[in-house]
Amino acid sequence: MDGDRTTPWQPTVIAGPKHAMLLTPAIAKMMLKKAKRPLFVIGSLIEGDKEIVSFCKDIVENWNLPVAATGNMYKTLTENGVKSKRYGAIEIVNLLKDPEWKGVDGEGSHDLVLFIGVTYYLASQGLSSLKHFAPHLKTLTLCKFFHSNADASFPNMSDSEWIKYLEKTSKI
Amino acid sequence: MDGDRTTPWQPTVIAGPKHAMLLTPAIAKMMLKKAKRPLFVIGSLIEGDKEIVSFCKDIVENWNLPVAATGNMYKTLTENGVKSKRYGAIEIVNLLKDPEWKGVDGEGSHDLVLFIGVTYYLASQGLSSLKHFAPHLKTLTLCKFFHSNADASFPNMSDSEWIKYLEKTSKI
Amino acid sequence: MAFEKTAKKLDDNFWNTKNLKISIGEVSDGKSAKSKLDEPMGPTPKPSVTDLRSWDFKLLKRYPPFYAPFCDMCCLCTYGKCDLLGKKGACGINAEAQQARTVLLASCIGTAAHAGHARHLLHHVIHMHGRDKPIDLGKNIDIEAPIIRTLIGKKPETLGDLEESLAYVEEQLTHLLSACHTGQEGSSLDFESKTFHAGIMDDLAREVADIAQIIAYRMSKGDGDEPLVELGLGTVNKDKPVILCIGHNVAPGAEILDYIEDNDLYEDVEVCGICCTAIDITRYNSAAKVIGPLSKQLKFIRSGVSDVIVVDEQCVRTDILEEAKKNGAVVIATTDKMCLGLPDKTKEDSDLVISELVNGKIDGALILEPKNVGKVAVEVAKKIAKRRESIKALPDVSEISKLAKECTECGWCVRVCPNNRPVMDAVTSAAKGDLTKLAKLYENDMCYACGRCEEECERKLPLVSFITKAGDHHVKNQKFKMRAGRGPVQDVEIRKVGGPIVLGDIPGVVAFVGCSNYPNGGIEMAKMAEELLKRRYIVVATGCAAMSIGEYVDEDGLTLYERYEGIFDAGGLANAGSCVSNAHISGACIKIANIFAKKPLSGNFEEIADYILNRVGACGVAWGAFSQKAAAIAAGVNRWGIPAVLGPHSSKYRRLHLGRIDKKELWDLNDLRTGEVVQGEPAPEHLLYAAETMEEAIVSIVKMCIRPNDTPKGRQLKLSHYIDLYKRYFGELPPDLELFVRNERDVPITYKHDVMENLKEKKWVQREAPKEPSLLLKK
Amino acid sequence: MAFEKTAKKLDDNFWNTKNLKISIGEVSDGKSAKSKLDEPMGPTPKPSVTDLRSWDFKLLKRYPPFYAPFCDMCCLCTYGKCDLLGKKGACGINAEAQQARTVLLASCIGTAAHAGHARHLLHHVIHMHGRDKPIDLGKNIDIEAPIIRTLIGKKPETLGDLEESLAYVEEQLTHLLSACHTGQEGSSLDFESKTFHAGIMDDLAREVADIAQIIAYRMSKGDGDEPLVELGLGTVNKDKPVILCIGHNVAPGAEILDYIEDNDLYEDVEVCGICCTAIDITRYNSAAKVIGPLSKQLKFIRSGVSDVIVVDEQCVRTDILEEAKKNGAVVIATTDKMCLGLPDKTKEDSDLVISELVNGKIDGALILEPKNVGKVAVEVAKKIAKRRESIKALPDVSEISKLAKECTECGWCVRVCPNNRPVMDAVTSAAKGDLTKLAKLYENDMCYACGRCEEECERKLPLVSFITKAGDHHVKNQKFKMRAGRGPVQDVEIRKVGGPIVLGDIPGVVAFVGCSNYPNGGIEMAKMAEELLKRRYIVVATGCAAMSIGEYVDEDGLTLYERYEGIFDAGGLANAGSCVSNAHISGACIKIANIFAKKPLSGNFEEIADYILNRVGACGVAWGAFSQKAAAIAAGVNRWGIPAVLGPHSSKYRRLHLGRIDKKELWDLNDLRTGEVVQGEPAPEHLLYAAETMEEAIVSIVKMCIRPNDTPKGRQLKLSHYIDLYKRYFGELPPDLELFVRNERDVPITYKHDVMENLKEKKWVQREAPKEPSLLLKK
Repeated sequence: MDGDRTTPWQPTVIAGPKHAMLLTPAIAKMMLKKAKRPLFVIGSLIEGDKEIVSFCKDIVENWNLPVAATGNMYKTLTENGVKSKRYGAIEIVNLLKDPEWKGVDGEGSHDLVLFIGVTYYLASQGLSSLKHFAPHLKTLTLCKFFHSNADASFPNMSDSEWIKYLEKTSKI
Repeated sequence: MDGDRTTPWQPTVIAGPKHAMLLTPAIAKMMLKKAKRPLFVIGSLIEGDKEIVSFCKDIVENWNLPVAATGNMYKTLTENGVKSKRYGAIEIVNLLKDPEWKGVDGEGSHDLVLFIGVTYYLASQGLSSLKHFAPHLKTLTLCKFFHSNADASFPNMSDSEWIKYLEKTSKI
Repeated sequence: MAFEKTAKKLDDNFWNTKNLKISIGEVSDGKSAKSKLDEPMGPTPKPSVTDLRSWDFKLLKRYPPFYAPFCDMCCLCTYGKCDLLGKKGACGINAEAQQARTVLLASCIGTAAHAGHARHLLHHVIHMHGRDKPIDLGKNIDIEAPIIRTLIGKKPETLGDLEESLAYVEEQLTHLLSACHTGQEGSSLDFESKTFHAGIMDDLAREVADIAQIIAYRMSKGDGDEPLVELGLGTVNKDKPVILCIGHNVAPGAEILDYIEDNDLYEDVEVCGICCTAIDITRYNSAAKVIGPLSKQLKFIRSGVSDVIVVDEQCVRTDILEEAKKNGAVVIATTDKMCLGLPDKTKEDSDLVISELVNGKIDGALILEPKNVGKVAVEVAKKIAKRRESIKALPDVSEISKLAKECTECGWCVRVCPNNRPVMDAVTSAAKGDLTKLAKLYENDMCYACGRCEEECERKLPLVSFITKAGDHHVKNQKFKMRAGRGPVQDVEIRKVGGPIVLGDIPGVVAFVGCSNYPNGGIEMAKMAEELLKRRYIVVATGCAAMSIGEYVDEDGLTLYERYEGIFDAGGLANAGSCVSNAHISGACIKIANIFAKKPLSGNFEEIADYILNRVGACGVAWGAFSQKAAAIAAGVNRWGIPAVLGPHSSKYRRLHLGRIDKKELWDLNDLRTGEVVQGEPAPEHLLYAAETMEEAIVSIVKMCIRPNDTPKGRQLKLSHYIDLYKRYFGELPPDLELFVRNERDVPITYKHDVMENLKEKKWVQREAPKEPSLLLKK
Repeated sequence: MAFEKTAKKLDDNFWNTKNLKISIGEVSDGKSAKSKLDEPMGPTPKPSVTDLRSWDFKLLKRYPPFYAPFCDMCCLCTYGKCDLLGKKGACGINAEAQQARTVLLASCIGTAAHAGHARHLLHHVIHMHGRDKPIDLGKNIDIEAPIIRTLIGKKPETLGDLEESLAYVEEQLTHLLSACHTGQEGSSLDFESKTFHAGIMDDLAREVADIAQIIAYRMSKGDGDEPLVELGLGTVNKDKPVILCIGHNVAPGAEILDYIEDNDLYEDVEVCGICCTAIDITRYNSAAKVIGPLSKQLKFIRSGVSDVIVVDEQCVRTDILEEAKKNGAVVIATTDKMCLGLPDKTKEDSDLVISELVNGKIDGALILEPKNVGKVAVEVAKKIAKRRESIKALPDVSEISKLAKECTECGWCVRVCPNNRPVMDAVTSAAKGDLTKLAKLYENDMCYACGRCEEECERKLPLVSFITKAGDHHVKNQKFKMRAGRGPVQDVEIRKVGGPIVLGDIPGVVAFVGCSNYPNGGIEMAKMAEELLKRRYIVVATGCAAMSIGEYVDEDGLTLYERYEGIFDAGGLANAGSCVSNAHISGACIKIANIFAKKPLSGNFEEIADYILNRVGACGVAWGAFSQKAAAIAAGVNRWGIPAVLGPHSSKYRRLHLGRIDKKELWDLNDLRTGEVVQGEPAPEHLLYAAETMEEAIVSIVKMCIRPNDTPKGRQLKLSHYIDLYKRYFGELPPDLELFVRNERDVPITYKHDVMENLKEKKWVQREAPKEPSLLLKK
């Protein structure tokens, strides 16, 4: 199978002709700079990985991002000193779909959403929902799995490469 | 849309994780050299294009290929001095599926099938059939349209590039 | 003059009593003897899903399924998606079974569409006329319902009797759909057997629907001399209020025509139709006009001629409301199948609804009672028609040229076009002021106006409107004549042609059916029909195919309907009617077995189908089949032993049934006269085949009319057409004559020398024709 | 000892008469008064597809569909495929409508599965007992069929009376499936309304099926003290001939048990089951054993314990024949739903069939008559069981280590695993001789053995066999107890709990239903159930969920079934039965409206559903829903006003129904007592929600049991569970308390201080609770 870095990690997630752009830390940073109302959605999958949580914390702090915590992630983030608001993964996607929604902080609709740590297939479905029904925002995924339903996604990669990517992304 | 050279020309032909390898004249020639029982399937779409028919003739002659003519192509090929056998596009695919079939010349099952000029969507369906149910053979397409259901396909390209590709392919 | 044309064919007396329950002379005493047939009951009345499996397996052995997956994956349960390319899914299913499952699912949807339609219609007409309204198809038809007789084993005598067939269909359909559930059938062959079953359920539903509407709406009973009705966009007088009916259910359209009749409004309102509803309203009242097949929908609506669009069910554009709004037209939805989110106004006062629609308080209304539709549609059309004057529906030519300059030449309009029409090329020409290429797309529905190009256009250019405008000047010429749908084939006709068909003296019965997903425009249908008519085949047409055929004129401006009679006989062009009238095509074949060969029908499916397969040279052609209904129809005719040739798009149905001429053993036959196994020929070669081109198709069609039972004279005739057409398109003799020439007497005299030479080269050995060829064993 | 356990609960008299038609005391006089109910007929008996549309639109306004396309394309007709991403298809459909259409299609398939099952079963039991066999559910049940009563408006008195409901379901299903045809419905909301309709048709079918089998097979009538039956792979004695029944239809399994009974073979043959058939055969005869949910299929078959595998219908692995062959097991297919290409031996002499199977002349047989299955299955099992001794079903531990070394570490086994389990990691450990990671996958069905990893493995390693072998040592411990399915909730129970539920004194009724597509193994089901049981919710379970719950034991080795009573009361764990028994869950809610609140049922759907939505604190949980049936079941409970929480895989159903707590206006209610519009709360917040984790789910479940009708005491109780669990998992007070606390009396005493502080911060304003909260208008 060619294009392994950009084959959806669960390969049958392929949904049609449109698929995510390959995201690099540099592009991610560019998009974060451009965004007026970014949001970071952090899911349960990274709950047990202190190193990744710490990078997420850096990204949140350095980019000054509001955070939506899904699954069981809220408590872990709080314990790690990351302020967040708790949502179900489906719930936050549903809210993001609505351009009239006031955002996690009540300050208006988000225009860029970064995802990390949401169960792959569930995230794929959520990203599909946003791809179809939220033309007003862009979605990026910072998982180590390529998410073809996002607008842009990190590629499939090894843990060590992922850590480098996250580290780079965290720096302004 | 990225990868325009290798997005299926009719983009919704995308069928799953597996898609054709990008075929160059060099690779085509390599595969022709390796093949023991190649077959060239020529369809109606190129009927009116003398230049392309002439390249096909070169390919047939230089590589000494048996030819299956589909649609209305038989008469045109005969008129152009290309010996062929007439089949329906679906009919030839059905026969190719069967590893016991004796081939267009009765000399045994084919192991490599080149396609050109079969109506895009019909060819896509035929190639899908072979992809799934004819593991004993490889399929190449020499159309100017990328066929993701083939094992290997020329990319989407301009007429001028296509002619160069065909010309190169025709030379042993 | 318009008035003359609108004069109804139907007698006045009927109209005065049409709302009364007619039950005179009918006494219903529950399980009376009336529905019994004077013949022994065969082995399979009301066959279960598995009762005809052994017949299916005989067909499937000869014509195994050919699968062409449209997608490698299965997405039906939440374990997936699973990639089935060389792999089994999480439930254990493999690619073949999954394809077969998908075909069964499509056929179930198709059958449901016909069965739902039939149920809805039957419910409505029983409400109108009572359960005891007799089924009387006139003195020329005794076998009123050959499919019901064969499958149910009864003769339906009243409208109420038809309910039993539908209840049976609904039950069987439930079992069949159930088999599509995850973790049910695992064998592709058993899926195919179930699809065949869905097919004959579809047959039953269609027969019920057409009989019900023939009886209730006094449609023609197969006379063959039905009036010529007006067909084409040019037949509509745009200066009048225009009501457009789209879909397949005659009830709302009939009520509109009744309202017009009752209020003497023939001169004041135009009623026209697209798709089968068009055919059926003209069977009811020849004052209605046929716009054409479903490929006309978007073009006609965009042209802004309709004031009120009444949609009933099936094959209607689902964005009809959005499209109607663009030109200020009002939409009335009339069935549960298509409610479009509209407010339900069924029980509201008609005058109030009319006022809400006229005032634009609502964009449209859901009105589930056909009676109420009539008044609302007509009155709203009358009130809003004037507004059209101020609406510019299509861009001007100058605007098109200007807009066309925005084209970025990305080429995606061509790539997403189902037929890869040269849309971009036409647009770039238009940018230079030349609209002829756009107009070219308009002609013969070369572009069938699906709108995919528009959707993809990065400049959002209204390409369908471009094409519509460019073709506008054609509209005035689009005035054709189509013979109104005749309904069934009469028993008297069968008595006349049954023998010649079975013996081969009539070279074949070819039915052009199905939708308008044509690879090269509708004209190919007409050309194929013309070729066969010239050769004195019996040609039958239904639905969109019947309309497309009517859009083609010769140098004298005459359509095939004007040049050929509407009879079911050699050289006749019989428009049977709408899609549900397809039941009469299988029905005619069944009647041949019954009337000519005296085969009993009741519960006797297998013997009848075997008879048809081996002796009745019939072939279906669905050149533009696109829908799930078409899949179900094909499955039905196939199970009855009738082969079909499809257009190339039909490869996207994922499954065909192909024979192999190189496998001689597949064609062995039982001779029921002698009990011996004899060598047969590939006749028919395939059960379901998709051709790439019209030329390939026509050659296939005539070949697929060959049957083992042909007499030497019949075989000669059939082979001469085959040879003739093969030579025309491929320049030489067919390569497989040795299979079809049993002995010298089969060789067409005109080709005698060449053929005999050819056979000698192939070391042909003569053989005897079987007396009673069959796939069954001698009893 | 084994003998004691196999003693049947059922009385002997029945067995002596079971083949006689019982019609004593029943006089059928056609349209007798017997089926009339002593209450006025409501507005919607036998509702059509559109009759409940206004109720649906009320639900959909509050809980609009949330779509997550699983594919961007539509592949249903030959115009396509069409890419619907921001574009319309060739038929005009948009992405939302297409998603909704796909959900309708899935729900139709699901409903067909239950309706086909019900029809098949009813046909069979009427054949056994006669149409006049009375429906008598014992003295504790007067409301024998709450769903039929509400929807059909009649009381079914005999088995024959159930046919009317099924005929109605089949007709409606045909209409609904028809709407999935190309060019029908265009509005996503109307598609959703149709899906709801499919849901209640599914309800009806399930109710018919379960009543029919309870009556015909004398299953328990909801006593609540049903026997504990054996559950788990460890309960099967491998030394005996083993017959495994898989599927959902009790008929063949029952005949097997009868044959065993009649021939006194209890000691000689093991009969066990997987999936709902397992539950239903143990409802019939507690001698049968339950292997477990469908996730056991491949593991159990691979372990090579079964001699004969009898498959009926639904959720059976479609490659069962291939898998059975590997270990020399024989397959008997028993219904038209799943024929597997096997030769039809229904009408052949049993002894001949037995000999063909034993001699390996055929790999399996299709036997459509349940009676014949009994003898063939048992006799074949007896004859071939010995062969198992020589068959090595699973690889040795040493072989596994050796084979595992071939692993290329490509990682695709993980990527294609629906749950991305660490398969590769386990294999690489195994290569080093450590099988514990493989064993870990075995435990609690963490790997549910779909086999996708094997299919993808480039070395074709038999990974499921690896896991099965590694888990083998667990098998002996897999001996659990499950309470046999009880069937309906009794009227006497409703009289007791109706008030407390409606007032909120019982904090909720939570039903664990559905399949085994669990994100983290079956244990999560049990843990959620345990948590709720401790908190004295009423917990109900059915199907695979009921089995998964039974596989979990506490430190004393006791299952929840042993620790909690089987009653429908606070702290009770009622195993209702198989999937079709889900009807009794909606049924219990309906009965509350009828028995406790005196709402008439007949034709009164809307009022009943509105009552349930606003006053009955019930919530469904389908943590592993994977099938189309599950989609239909969810649509049904949702239309009745019961919300459901699903597992994360359910996002792949493509559609949920979500409320928005930030949109206050959505939660307004009508107070039927005063006729005023009053402020409400998001109760229930969602109608259909997919949670990511068990923790999120359990918090959602308790929250979704809150209802506007709660008394202050009830609200306190419900909020205290919500606050308690929220704090446990998220570390603080829930962020939306201000919505649920109407006034100070609602605040749980234990949290009073914190909550009041919290509310003050949010500038909470108190409000009054409505007296009779409703979405309907005061009449």
